Amino acid sequence: MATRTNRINLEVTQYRGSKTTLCAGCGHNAISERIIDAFFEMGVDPHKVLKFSGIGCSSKSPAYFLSPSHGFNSVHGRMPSVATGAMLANKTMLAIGVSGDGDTGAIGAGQFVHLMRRNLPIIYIIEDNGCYGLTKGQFSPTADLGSKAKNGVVNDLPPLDTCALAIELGASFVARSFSGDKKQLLAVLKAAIAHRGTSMIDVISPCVTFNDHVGSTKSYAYVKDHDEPLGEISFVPYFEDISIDYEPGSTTNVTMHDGSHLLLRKVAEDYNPTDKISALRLLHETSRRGEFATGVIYIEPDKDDFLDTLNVVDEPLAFLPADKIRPPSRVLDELMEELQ
Amino acid sequence: MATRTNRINLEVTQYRGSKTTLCAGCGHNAISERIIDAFFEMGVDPHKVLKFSGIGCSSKSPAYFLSPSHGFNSVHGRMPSVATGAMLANKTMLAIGVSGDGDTGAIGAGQFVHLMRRNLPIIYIIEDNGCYGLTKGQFSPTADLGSKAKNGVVNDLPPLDTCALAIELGASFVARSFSGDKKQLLAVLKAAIAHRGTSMIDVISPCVTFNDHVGSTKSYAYVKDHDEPLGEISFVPYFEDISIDYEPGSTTNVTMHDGSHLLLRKVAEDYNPTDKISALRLLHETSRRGEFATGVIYIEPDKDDFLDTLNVVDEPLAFLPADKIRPPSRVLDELMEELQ
Amino acid sequence: MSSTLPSTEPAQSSGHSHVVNDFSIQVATVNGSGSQTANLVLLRSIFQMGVPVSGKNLFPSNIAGLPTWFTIRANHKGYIGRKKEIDFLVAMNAETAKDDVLSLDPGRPVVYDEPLKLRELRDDLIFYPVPFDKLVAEVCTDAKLRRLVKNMIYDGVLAHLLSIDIGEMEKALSKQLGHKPKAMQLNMGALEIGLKYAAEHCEKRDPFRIERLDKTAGQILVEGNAASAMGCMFAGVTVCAWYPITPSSSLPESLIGYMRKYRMDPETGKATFAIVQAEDEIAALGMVIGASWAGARAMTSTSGPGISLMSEFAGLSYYAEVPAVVFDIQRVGPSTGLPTRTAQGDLLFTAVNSHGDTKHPMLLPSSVEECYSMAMEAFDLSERLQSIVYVMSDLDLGMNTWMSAPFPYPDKPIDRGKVLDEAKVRQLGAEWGRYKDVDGDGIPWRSLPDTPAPASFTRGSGHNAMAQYSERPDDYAGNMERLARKFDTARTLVPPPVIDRVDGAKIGIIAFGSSHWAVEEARDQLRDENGIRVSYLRLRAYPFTPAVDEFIRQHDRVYVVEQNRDAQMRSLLLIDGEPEYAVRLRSVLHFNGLPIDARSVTDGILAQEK
Amino acid sequence: MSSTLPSTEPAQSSGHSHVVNDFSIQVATVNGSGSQTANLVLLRSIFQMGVPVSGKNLFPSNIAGLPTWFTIRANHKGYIGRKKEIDFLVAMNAETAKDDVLSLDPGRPVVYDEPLKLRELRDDLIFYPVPFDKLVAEVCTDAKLRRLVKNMIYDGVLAHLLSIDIGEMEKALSKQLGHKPKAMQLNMGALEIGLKYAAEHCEKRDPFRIERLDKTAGQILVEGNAASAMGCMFAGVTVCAWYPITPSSSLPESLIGYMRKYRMDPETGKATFAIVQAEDEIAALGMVIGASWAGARAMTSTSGPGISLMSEFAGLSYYAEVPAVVFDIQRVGPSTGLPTRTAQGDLLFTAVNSHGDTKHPMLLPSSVEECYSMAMEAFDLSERLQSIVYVMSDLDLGMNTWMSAPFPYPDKPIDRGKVLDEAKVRQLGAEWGRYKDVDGDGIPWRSLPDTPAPASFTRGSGHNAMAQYSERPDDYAGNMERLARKFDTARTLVPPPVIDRVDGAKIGIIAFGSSHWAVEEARDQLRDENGIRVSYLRLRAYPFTPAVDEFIRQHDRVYVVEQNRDAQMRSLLLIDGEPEYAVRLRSVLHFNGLPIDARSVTDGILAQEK
Ligand SMILES: Cc1ncc(C[n+]2csc(CCOP(=O)(O)OP(=O)(O)O)c2C)c(N)n1
Ligand SMILES: Cc1ncc(C[n+]2csc(CCOP(=O)(O)OP(=O)(O)O)c2C)c(N)n1
Ligand code: SF4
Ligand code: SF4
Ligand SMILES: [Mg+2]
Ligand SMILES: [Mg+2]
Repeated sequence: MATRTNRINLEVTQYRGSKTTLCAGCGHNAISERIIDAFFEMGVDPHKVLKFSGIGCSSKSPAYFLSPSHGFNSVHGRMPSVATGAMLANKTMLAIGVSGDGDTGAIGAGQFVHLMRRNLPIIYIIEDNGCYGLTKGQFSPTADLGSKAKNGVVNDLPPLDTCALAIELGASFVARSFSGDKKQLLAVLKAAIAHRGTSMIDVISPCVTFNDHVGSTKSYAYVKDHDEPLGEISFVPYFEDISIDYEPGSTTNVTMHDGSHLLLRKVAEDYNPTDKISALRLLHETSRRGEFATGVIYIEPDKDDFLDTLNVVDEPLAFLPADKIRPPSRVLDELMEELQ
Repeated sequence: MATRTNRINLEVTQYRGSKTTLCAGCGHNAISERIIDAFFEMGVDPHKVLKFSGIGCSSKSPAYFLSPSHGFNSVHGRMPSVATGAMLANKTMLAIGVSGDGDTGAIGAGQFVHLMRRNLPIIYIIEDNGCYGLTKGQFSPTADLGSKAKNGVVNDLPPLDTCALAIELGASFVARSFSGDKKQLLAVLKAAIAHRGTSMIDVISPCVTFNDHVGSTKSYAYVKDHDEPLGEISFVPYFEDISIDYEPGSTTNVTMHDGSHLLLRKVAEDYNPTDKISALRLLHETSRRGEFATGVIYIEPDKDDFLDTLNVVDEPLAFLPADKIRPPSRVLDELMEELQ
Repeated sequence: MSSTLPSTEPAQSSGHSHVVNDFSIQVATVNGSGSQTANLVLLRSIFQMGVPVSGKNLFPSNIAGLPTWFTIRANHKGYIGRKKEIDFLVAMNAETAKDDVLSLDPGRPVVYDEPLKLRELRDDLIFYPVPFDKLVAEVCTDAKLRRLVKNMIYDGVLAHLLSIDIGEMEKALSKQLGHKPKAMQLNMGALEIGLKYAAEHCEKRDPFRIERLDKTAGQILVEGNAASAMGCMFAGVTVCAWYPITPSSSLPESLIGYMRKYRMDPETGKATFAIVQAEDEIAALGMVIGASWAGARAMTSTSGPGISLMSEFAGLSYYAEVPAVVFDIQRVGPSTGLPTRTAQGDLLFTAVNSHGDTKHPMLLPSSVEECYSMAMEAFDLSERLQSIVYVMSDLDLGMNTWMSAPFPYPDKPIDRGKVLDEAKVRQLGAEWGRYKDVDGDGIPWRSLPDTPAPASFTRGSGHNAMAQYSERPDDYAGNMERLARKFDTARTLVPPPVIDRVDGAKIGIIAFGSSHWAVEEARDQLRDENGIRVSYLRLRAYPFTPAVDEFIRQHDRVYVVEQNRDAQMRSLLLIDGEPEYAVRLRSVLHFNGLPIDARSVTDGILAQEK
Repeated sequence: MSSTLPSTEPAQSSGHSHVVNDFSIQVATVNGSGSQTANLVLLRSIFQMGVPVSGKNLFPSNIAGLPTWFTIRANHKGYIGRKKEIDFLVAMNAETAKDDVLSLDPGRPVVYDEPLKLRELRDDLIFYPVPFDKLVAEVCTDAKLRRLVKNMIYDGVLAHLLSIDIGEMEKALSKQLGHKPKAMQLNMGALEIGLKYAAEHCEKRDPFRIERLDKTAGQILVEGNAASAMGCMFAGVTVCAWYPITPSSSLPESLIGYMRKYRMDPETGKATFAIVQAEDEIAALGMVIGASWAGARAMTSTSGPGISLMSEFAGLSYYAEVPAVVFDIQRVGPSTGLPTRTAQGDLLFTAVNSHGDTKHPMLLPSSVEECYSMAMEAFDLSERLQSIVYVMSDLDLGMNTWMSAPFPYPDKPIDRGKVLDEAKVRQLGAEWGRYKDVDGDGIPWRSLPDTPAPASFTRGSGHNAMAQYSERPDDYAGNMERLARKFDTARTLVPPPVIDRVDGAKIGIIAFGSSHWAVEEARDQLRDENGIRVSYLRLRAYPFTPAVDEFIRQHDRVYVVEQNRDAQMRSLLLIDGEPEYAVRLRSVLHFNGLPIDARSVTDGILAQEK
């Protein structure tokens, strides 16, 4: 039997990366798997993808998917600026960045704020385990109030809700998911690939070595128990016709700018994923109950992204020919004229 | 006639600073005046006050009030960490920090996020003119979408709403005011002095030199027209008995942890300053209308502040005697034992 | 040592009955008072009369209301460095007038605002009181505008006293205000009333005057930051990320102006560049590194505090080998220091900027022309070396107005360095490794995303020649040795020093950057006043070329002239140079925030020659 | 040059029929497999037998699953630096077993996991195969625990082969697991079965053995970071702000442990300290500066990347003169580099860390005892000098286990430096200025908030002696000259070098930090193997004291031994030292991430002596 290929005739192997060096069972590995599936199933050309990360166990993972894509494992907390620069240089690429809750929430908070505000076209994934894995388990800013560390210490600061912040700051696609929920995470990732603008996805991803014990609110067991999916989510890419029949009443159908459809089934009536306040209320209320609302929490399908606002030529700036980037000598003459 | 003194028998002159070097008419100067009045009228001992700032025209202003207080004009965007360290060293002090919209919103966004999250006891004032005054008028991250610079360039990024962020992040007292509204600003500052925890006050403060022209949404005229005060606000300190009779229906009375009262008259019924979502909705709706909601927008009077969570001794760590900070030799002996 | 207030030695020129085309004028005003127009008109009119000039603006680190001094130097020999002594004072600022007057040498003329009553301060000066407010009221009815127009009156007064052609002043004025007829007419009125008043009331009693010469024909007047911006445009910059800071801001801001005018795609009307105001300097360099990594020609511009904040990313650029062009328009440090004063104080820190073993190339422009040409060299060098390259300008060069020959159009095509194209990929085949030294010069071949070249994974952590993660001792050491080789290759690629060897000279001077002008003048002083002839090597880049050791070998004593306290360039020479010549290196240091002047250099050398 | 993989020269000790108490053991495992317990028990049991030991853990920069090597050196002479050659191998890691075995010198013994079939690789080694999985199954029923217990078996095997007293092993084990009876009993079972198996199946065929000695009586075993943490506690630290980073984290984390135990106020049960995990290194140093400014004794700890990020604040500390203690547990750079490997690569960058003219004192601990004592000196020095002080430790010192004499209790009282109290305020009166040099040592008097002293305004911008904002050239230059004076005063306050001058020696060595142990051993090698006697100066601080120039003057050739590529300490010596001695300074450089070893130093010197 011939190995399965996608719509651009690539096999899934061409979406894989090198062998992971993360702990066996680490949530981050599960996320890498979903990324591989999503890019394969969406038929994204790996040569048109740029991978970015900061520093951390999570930030190592871009080496573990999409080998044919160029990747940049930058410095701690500064992935947003590096990704921004790269997209300025070549706006035709699809950017995916992987960060951690420490990399984004602690040292990276400033750059996170400004990337979200710019709505840079990028899939921004936070592999969120509530701790600093690579430095052996200290609390990160997303650690929940009262969560216990392995050494028994209790966290006494409130968590940063990266989803609420992203919504407030201007990201046009904001989701939360769980490394253990294959189906939902895959759908969310596919929708993010279809979206243009910042897709901020906070994926709760238990650290099996330092933060998976009883008392931790980011342990696999705890998250499984307190995961509150926003109804069922399914994604229909523009290249498949939307056959699935659904009862209009209970289903919200969001049409994305590329013509893909995001279907949200059985979401509470009073909740509207295109309304910021409604999304923020949901986040506040679920977190007050100690639950994690997961799914696509906010989406603004047609918002201009950062590159739209810059009015640059369509071809990549990186490859403009010399005659387009060095003005002729008469320009210099004109300038010298004026200064005489 | 004897010059007026406050409840600790100081004259207002003891709350003044050195001569301002800011432009005549700069909103920042008006704010310094209100700070002087508020500290004088509240009878705060200047020797128990610490002044902090980053870099900018706004950040120069701590030199222009409270000369008897120690001040630290630190580096650009990093005032929060310096203030945090100082309060760790001496928790008995009252901290006031002055920043700018660039100092806080651009380079300082990361430290802003973490100070708010920690709810450090400090009065954190952003003198917000939507531009970088000291570097001659470039847009800052609080510049409104579509606002025009003096050179005609139009801002194409959405503004950071520092109040919405502060609420989301955990600040327990969040207000917005206008350098031109003496009465409201004074009341807000007095309430902030009474509050324990982070009092984040975004004061719109027009830059008369670079951002006061037609087309700017931070010009004096524009702000005056679009200022939407949250009803009338009055503050009654604990040391004055609350004589003013008010109609309970239309007035919200917030009792602060020191027993002072914050009275908000004629606020919309559906608005509750102690509810985050209600405060966020207000901010989103007014800004959608291009208006500035001013007043005390959110308050959580009894939230623990950062220093409470650290369980440190009551006296200042800075002045602990040697015998409290250097353990006796038997402790060393015990440690050496264990290592043998 | 020149770390003192301007001294009060008698100026060379006083005494004579006439001092023509060789003196300095200082205009003391308040910043924000619009004196800039009047000062530039004065500067330009002298320039238009064919007399070499330079203008230096000494302004405070605030926006309005504090003292500002603008000094203009006219010199027939073409000396355009700062002159230490003030020959002619225009005192408009009540706050500083007293100090300004007291610091003058005897016999100096002072034009001042009559109400200041300066005449009472000294009797050994020549005073020209002028009732500015009275005069301005006559020509400007609108009270609000008077503050601005007032300054133009002293130009009129000086036109008379220094016999500057009023026609040239009008020409200079229209160059600035030509497009605003109303302002033009108002200011002309002020000029004329000043001229008229002086003619009637200020009988000439001082020796200073301007006479027509032919020494500025075809020359331009420009600030270094504008020149650098032009250089970046012609270098083909495609991405610029920056964060405002004095004295750097005017570089990216000039760039925005030029690019909007000359770099819009004619077909589509869209920009062939992206210029982004970042949230801070860390993000600015991060964007530059990301952009260069993806194939753009990217740059940023900053000053001291930004250089400090960029340290971590500078190390990433070094070790991951990603190009980046960084302009450091140096100001006085440490810390916030004196943001509006000039220095050469970031050299040693920048050369080794970041933890671990790092070394960065630096270019050292000394003229507005080099601000322009070295911008282009910086991009080529940075992509060729796959390394960050710093252009170490300073406030004096960047923000002051300098005379120069017109800039030449680049004669070399743009060099993108070793970037894999299809042919090269085929040629190298399996031989290629992102960090493999296939050419023996320590410089590997880059592969860019969105090209046919194989993908590679870039990281700041340990890697082998194939860009794979590695902690192996031999991989690490081998890579670090290659990087050292690459730095040696840089010596052969950076612009060589400019050497003026005087045969028989026992003394040499090594200098660089904006110190150049004072050094050239000091050499003449040493020759003419003391009969001492000195050779001169002007550094144009770090790392140094062998010619530098050669120069030191040729002289018994070599004075390294620099504008910092810690002899930073001398330190780099000690670290990199031949140890046996260490004893020959001496220092002349200038670090008070004022641009270095010839007299301080001369005195600094003589003091050590005794 | 030692920047290569461990060489394969014959070890000194092979050949003899018995090699007693002088060899190295390498245990190759996988990290996260719990081998740490087994390795420390092995180390400790030898230590308890009175034989000097050192242990070095070579681990990867990830959490689990990658190769780790633990090397133990036993040496009767007390050499505790790394030994280049591996004498005895325990091969537990399938991934590296082949390389591990191939890199051994002939005649070396190898204990290995039987299924690895290593015997087939070489016939010139002595192999001891052990069926670990079979054995562990016998003593541990719970399959999940086997992975962890398994390692203890090789301890049992080595007890037999090296004749280590099993009683000492039990003692060492209970020291670690005493409080966990179940684990204790499981591991004892593993120990015994290993011993039993070896006794029955591993006939001794190698020369290596441990015999009781009396050279460790009263000594302690500790890591440098724990020692520094103790030092900070006894220094009276009150505020610590930190951000996690390898290899620094264990310093603040040990501090938290000690402080929670010994620094809680007996009366109130509250903490006499605040330790805060900051959001990053910039904030960490910002908090430290804020805390010191308000009167706390404050510190942070970091490694290379953090040092880079702290540059701007370091400049503020220098120029605003605010104390701060910063530990740099150096790792391999540039950039992220090799986070779990050791280096001395941040020296030059740290010494001048920040733009403008800045200079910072650095302390250079070379032993765990100095990690402890210099922590205390750092706080006193920092408050005395009102300056940031760096303690330049490294991964080898900080994270590895070292033998040491017990630490002495501080004999000096805490020194808070020149802080105004009521008496001093009265005495100085109007004489006082925050930045006024009233004592002539360049060190002004601080006034702290919440004290009777007058308030002052602290800023990183230009200021005069009275701490008022100033842009005056003379104020600026005068202040900078005073700061230079203060730095000279620092020379008299920092710990002086330790000098062992050998009369008649033409050669000297200058070294510092963790290189000390290899240097001491190399001196013996040079004397015993080559008949060359060399003097030794061990630097303990920057800036240098006059004794350093003196030492160089006394020798024809001075080798500066350091663990970096760019000869950074030599560079500082060239910058600060007597130029005439520059020619005498040579370099021995080691930079492959492994701790420096004596053989590399000896070879490095001999290569240049030929
Ligand atoms: C500037 C800097 N500071 C500190 C570190 C050390 N460090 C490496 S990873 C990390 C935190 C990782 O946490 P997170 O981003 O949550 O990733 P995780 O390992 O949990 O997936 C830290 C502090 C560093 N590499 N660089
Ligand atoms: C690290 C650093 N970068 C840049 C600067 C230059 N700078 C000084 S003030 C300022 C912005 C000030 O804007 P804001 O905080 O809004 O204050 P304002 O002047 O508008 O009151 C900048 C960018 C600096 N001092 N330090
Ligand atoms: S330490 Fe935690 S986060 Fe890191 S790889 Fe292991 S499980 Fe994953
Ligand atoms: S420039 Fe603007 S912000 Fe600065 S002092 Fe002047 S008016 Fe105020
Ligand atoms: Mg994490
Ligand atoms: Mg502002």
